[in-house]
Amino acid sequence: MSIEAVKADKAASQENWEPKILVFACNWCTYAGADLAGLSRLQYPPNVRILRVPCSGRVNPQFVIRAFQKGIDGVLVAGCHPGDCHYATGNYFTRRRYLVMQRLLEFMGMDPARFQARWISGSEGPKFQQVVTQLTQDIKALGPNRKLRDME
Amino acid sequence: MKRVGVFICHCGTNIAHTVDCEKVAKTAAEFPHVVFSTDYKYMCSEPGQMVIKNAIKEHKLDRIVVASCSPRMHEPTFRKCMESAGLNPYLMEMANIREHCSWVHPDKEKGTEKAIDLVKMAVAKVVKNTPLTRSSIPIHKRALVIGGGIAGIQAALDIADAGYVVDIVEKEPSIGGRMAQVDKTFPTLDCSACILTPKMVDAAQHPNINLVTYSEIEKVEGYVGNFEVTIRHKARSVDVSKCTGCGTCWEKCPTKVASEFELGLGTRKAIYTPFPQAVPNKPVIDRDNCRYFKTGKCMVCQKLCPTGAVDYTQEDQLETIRYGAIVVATGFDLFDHSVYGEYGYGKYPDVITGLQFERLINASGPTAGKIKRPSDHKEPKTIVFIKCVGSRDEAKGKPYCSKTCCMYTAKHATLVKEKIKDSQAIVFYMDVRTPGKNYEEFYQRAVDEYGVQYVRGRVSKIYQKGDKLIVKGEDTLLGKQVEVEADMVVLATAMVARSDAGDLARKVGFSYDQHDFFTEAHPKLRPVETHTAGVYLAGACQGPKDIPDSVSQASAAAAKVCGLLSKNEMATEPIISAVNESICSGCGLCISICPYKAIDLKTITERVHGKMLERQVAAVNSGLCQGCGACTVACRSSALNLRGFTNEQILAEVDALCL
Amino acid sequence: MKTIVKSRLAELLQTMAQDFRVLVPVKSETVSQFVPWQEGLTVNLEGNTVLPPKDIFFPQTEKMYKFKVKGSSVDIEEFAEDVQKQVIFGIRSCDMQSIDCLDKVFLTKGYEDTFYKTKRDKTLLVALACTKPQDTCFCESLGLNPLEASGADIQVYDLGDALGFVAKTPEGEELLAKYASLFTEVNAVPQKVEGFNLKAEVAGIPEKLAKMFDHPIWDEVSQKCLGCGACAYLCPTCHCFDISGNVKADQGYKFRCWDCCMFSEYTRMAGGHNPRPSKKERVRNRFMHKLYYFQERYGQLLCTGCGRCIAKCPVGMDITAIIEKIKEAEV
Amino acid sequence: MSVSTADIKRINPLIPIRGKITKIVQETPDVKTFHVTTLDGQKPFIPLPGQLAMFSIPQVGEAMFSITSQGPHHLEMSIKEVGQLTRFLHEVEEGQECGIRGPYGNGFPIDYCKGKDLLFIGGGIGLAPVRSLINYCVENRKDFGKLTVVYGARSYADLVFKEDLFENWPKMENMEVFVTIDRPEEGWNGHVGFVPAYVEELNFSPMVTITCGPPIMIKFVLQSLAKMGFNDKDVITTLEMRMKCGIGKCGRCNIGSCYVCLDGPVFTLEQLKLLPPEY
Amino acid sequence: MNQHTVKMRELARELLSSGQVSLVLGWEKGNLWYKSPPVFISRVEDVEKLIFDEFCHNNLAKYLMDLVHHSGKIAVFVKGCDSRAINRLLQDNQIKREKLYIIGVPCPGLKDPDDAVGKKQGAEVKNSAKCATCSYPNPVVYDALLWETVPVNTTKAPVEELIAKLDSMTPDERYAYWTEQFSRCIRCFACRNVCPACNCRECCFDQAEPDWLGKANNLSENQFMQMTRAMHVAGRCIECGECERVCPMNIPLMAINKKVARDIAELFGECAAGLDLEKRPPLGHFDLNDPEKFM
Repeated sequence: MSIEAVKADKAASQENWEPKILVFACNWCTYAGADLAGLSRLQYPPNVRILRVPCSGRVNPQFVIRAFQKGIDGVLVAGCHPGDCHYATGNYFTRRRYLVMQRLLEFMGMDPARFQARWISGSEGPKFQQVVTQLTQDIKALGPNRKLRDME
Repeated sequence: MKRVGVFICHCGTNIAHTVDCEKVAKTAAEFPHVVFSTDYKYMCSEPGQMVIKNAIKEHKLDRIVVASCSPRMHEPTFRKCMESAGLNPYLMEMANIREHCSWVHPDKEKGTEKAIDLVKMAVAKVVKNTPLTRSSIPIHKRALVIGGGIAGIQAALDIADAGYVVDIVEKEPSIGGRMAQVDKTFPTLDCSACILTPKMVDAAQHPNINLVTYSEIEKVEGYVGNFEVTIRHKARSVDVSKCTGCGTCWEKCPTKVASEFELGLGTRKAIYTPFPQAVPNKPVIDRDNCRYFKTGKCMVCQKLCPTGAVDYTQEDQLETIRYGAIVVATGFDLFDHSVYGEYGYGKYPDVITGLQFERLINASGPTAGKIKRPSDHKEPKTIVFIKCVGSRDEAKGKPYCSKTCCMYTAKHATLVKEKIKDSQAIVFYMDVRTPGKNYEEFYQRAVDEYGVQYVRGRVSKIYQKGDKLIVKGEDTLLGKQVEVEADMVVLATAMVARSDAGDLARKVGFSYDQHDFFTEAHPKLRPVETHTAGVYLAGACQGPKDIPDSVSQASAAAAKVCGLLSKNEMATEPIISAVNESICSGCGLCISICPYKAIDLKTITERVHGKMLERQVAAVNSGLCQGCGACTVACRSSALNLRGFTNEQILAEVDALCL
Repeated sequence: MKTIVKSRLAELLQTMAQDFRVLVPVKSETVSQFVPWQEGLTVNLEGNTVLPPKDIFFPQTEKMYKFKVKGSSVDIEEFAEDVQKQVIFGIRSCDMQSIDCLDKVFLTKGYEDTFYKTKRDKTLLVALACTKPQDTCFCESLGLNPLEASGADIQVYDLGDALGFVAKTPEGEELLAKYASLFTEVNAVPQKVEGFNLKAEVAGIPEKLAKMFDHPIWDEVSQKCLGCGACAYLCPTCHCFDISGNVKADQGYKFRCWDCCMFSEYTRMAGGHNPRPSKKERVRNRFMHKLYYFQERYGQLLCTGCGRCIAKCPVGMDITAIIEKIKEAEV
Repeated sequence: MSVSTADIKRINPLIPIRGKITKIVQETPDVKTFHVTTLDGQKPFIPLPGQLAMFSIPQVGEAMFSITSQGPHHLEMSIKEVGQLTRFLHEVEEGQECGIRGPYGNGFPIDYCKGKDLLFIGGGIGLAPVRSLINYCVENRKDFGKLTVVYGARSYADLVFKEDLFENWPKMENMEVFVTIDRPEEGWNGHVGFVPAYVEELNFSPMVTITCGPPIMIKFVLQSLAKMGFNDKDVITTLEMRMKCGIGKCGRCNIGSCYVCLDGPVFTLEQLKLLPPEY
Repeated sequence: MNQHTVKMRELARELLSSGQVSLVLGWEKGNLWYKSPPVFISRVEDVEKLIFDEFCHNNLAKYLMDLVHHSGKIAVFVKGCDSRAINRLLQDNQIKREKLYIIGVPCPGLKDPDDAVGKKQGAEVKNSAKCATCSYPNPVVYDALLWETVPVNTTKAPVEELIAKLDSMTPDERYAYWTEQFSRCIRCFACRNVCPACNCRECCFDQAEPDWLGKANNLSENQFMQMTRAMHVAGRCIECGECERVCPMNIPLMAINKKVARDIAELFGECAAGLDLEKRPPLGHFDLNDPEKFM
């Protein structure tokens, strides 16, 4: 185990370790949903960082692996519900792509909770709150991610 | 090194209450490429924007990050601010530290920490931003309407009235469509032909409208503002320029065949117009049935034609015309009820569809408006109407509601009661849905004033017994079996998409749903547009609709077309995909993934080891691309990249967050 | 001759491991390579390793120095490298020859490569004589003696049940003396080497290649190459490297890593110009380098006849067949 | 532990010493000249004309550049924006710290040139390496015969070292400068045309020639010189290859058995003709 | 000489001498009896080099990409798996059907060359693992079929067992397993370069910008590389098993590819790559009724 890994382990044992979670949010639904959560003052853990993309179909699986490589503890890809995609069909490709990706990550030994995908519409502020809260709890329970991580 | 300026907004206390803005600004000043960082009470205000503009000047900033509210709110504001400071508006990124941070995280320390991360991501991204500019494409001011039913006619008239040339392409010999087959219209019971025919004539006589009947769409190329449409003019065998529509030919033609217009209830000749009020009133020869075309003998029509208009040698002709916009209004078909064993698999002649019933009660129909049973031409006394035949039936039919059946069945039942005094009209229904102006009242009148009998329940079986049809079903309200001895049964069959709807959608290049109805760009906010820019929808081709809905959608589509054609050119989005041709292998996966058909293959020539060689690469049409970025993920070698959201930008954000 | 029965080899290695980092050839289910000795390992005395020992001195990825950025300032700091004295046990003649090649590259011609030298200087080489060449071996054709490696500190012979050790350098002498108690002095004659399956006649090849730069043979030879790096990365003599960096926010490090002349970006310049644009030029350069350029520059071939590339090339490229083709080519 | 300049140099040739960009001169729209010193304002090393330096911004990359000139306390490199590192360099400001190591390569054969008339032919950014020798000759004027410079670029804007071309060099004794641009443009009343044609037009008699420029220019210049009877061993050029180590180990800059970083970058035409044409 | 070889040579001779094709891609015998490397034949007299035996592993379709600008038609011998590669390359618009003369060679299953090392003849050598699960030993596209088709005979191959074993592990155990595998990778890219689904002009791994893949050989980068490759070939992999065969470090790459293929079939229905030219790759289209797990 490298020094970083030991450090990470040590950090996990400390109460104050906080996971870092990356959310890829499509501009039209999930980003708007998160905005709505804000407007409604719906509190959720401050661990999530939203990265805005035009469509969930823009999220390249390589971005997700890269995030794990660079030390993220959990990733959420979120977009419009099927049928609601601003670009008509983007999320259908997202769905196919990440159904496969999810299984691949699991097959590689990732804990399934570390990578999730969800449909969150612009009106689902509470759902955004609930999803990221749950995700944060799941990942806190798992501790810091070391898998796929660049320890160099 | 770039020269990035970072501006942290307090939003009054909205942000500053739970985020230490000063600390965020101070921390951001240390980020790579950041040369200036400050915080201010209201960045979006006039003085706030002045802070930005002055800093740009003073510190020679070449790009900025504004950390404030959601970009969905003020992105345009700060882009304009950039522009007025002389910078490209796309060299600005926003960090959302209000909706995504201060408003949701009460812990100031953690909120501040998160705000710093969000700013860090935005800085990392903006460093990779490049100036983006809009370009424009010309708009050809001519519209095409596919389908000459009421929706197509209405759309064409509206567009034409606005001063644009519009062509209606109709595959039948006459315009008019389904509405021409209908007898009376609900809820007013005015005669369909009386309100439709004037519109057909208006269209025919309008100086801006060209009727292109008996023609079909062969091929559509190009894109918004510049569609190249190839139309197949089917051989009519009649020279339209000579024909006066006198009717001698179809009177004398010796061949009778079942009339499509009359839905098999009547006949027509081999040379025919589909119905008397046809527009144009010029016949076509049905070559499959014409004696001359089958045997080489006859030629009665040609001999008798006073103007010598009959021309057996005509061939299909292709014509390519350029259009700026396309309205698709191809209407619907009826569900084939022969899949239902309980209704007799379509074998009983006196079990007919609602549309056939329209022809039976129509004064110019096969029975001259007298209600007669198809089997023995007797007047039926007891008529059973069955609703939801094929609609709302996941198992054998369609899951959706056909929307019009409740009303036209009420209309039919009313008309039966009106025309046959001692008759009985019994309606089997699942629900009665009448959400339209004066619809519910109409239905109530049918029940209360005309005494139409409504039985809630499904029909389980119809069978022939002597000259009667025994209709067995259940009255679910009374909870008992019902059996009716009927003379005729009218099925309210579902409205379904045209059998060739999918072909047309693929030809023009827009999407359709699992039932082959055409898909609107957004179910609520863009109901008449398709995903393909410049292509609009009107009428029942988009989903079951009655006449008023079709007409209003047609006018809406026309308004969209006029809006487009009113411009000489159209600005294109700067956030679109771009191809790196040196990397692109031309595999074409992006083409199938693009929802807007914005990508094509093109051939390029390049010098390889001293030889000029050709190869294919993807090309993005800037007029069509909407910037979703789906193609960039389909492209394994990253030859496609989305401007404004490039791989480099997103990776920079990911990296910045993680480190 | 100092001998030790094979069953006591582990004991010897274990003892040595107290004073040195001892590297031994080990075969697992998937691969065979030199790994640091630890108790319980089985030394593979049959055949050579799939991976050559070059990474002991020239790791595939090697950190060079770290840096820290603050605004426009950049601090540069070396990694402190703590190199232990090490013994490589069981190197075959071919790989001994490759170390000679690497020494020439990294330690001569004007500059000494510090990273290589620090590790190389602290290494004792214990060579193991080959008696059973593998199907793909052809070192003999290149003038090597599979039984006697040049440059070894100690030469080990397989005597059947035992191994015989003969010191070839004072350092080797010292090493053997150090563990003398473990050895038994026996009069033994080393086994003879069996016949080679592959042969290559290299006499005159460099001279001939000097005239064959534009020869059509390269079109033919390169045709089936896939341009992967298997040959180069398994070759004990290939030594090309790249220098790259790993940056995390405001700090990072520079490292060097193996590179391969078969890769298109290897020679591609920032502006896009590539002196070796297609696989023909790249394949030509590879074989020219092995069989001519290196000879011209350093006086020996850059091939040791280990046969690893022949064994592992995905498309069966065979350097002995290519040598044969060169020999037969009309110039 | 941070290592002082001298230590690193002694210890490890692959590790750069820390340097600083003290001055940046915009030569053309895409060429800038960078003045580099050590952190304490000294010359990082003393190169011979024609030698190279590995110049790096560690977090971005490292690349080999010719040293176009040097002052008492600094080195100068003229760099065109072509890739990732150079793009970054074109954005930095004076004061930026960097890494530098060298000098590498053989440099121009000064002794051979001494006492002779010299012809310098450059095109575009290719004047940068040649300039190191021109400046040397100018500084040691008495050691050399007549100096002639023929230089061209695509346009006036693309001409590098305008001050030298139009001010400093023409004023020198027994030195002539001929400048040309590819296409006519407003305000330019000098020569118009490509360098090789201009060289032929000027009809020099054979002398020692130092040339550098884009490959296509070199190709035709060599033809022109051959026509005019120049001797292969008197035609000197300097080559550019992708390089990583600079010390003849990493492999990629080979032309035949030569390593450009070590055995080059300066070659006579006579030497080049013995090498495979793979550059 | 076996009958298959005789037939190959006959047809190749005819095609070349009649001028129907100007190049024939086949296999030949080299110095090692257990290797049958590719051979490119353009002269009639060279057809004698052609052979067919149980070591003709190389998928010759990959070379067609090098030869897109070859003047004249090319004859290429294809086994079942190779023929699927042809279809895939056609689908990816990388080759032109009209420039090919495809000669189908129904494949009886090949032997494992690694197992042959040190042995003397084929009978002693075990069958190649990659052929054990082959469902398409008979070419699916060809202009001529050189001999009779062979029965499909799939057995439970080691790769299936490996996938089952991995599926039954905990995530940590699985991760440990793959860590061990990927740590061996030497980044020679043989897996990619031999793969007919890897047909990009410039691989994203070779790009400097964006720097998808660093040059350092470490576990994390190797994981990135192999997972990315798995996603890139997902639904496009023809399961020829060449990646695993050529891997000098014996990384069980087909376990990943087979697993992904199986997942795709489970999720979106059977869509084996390279069988039907009209059928788009599963990640290149969608169905409204795809499984919905992201609600």
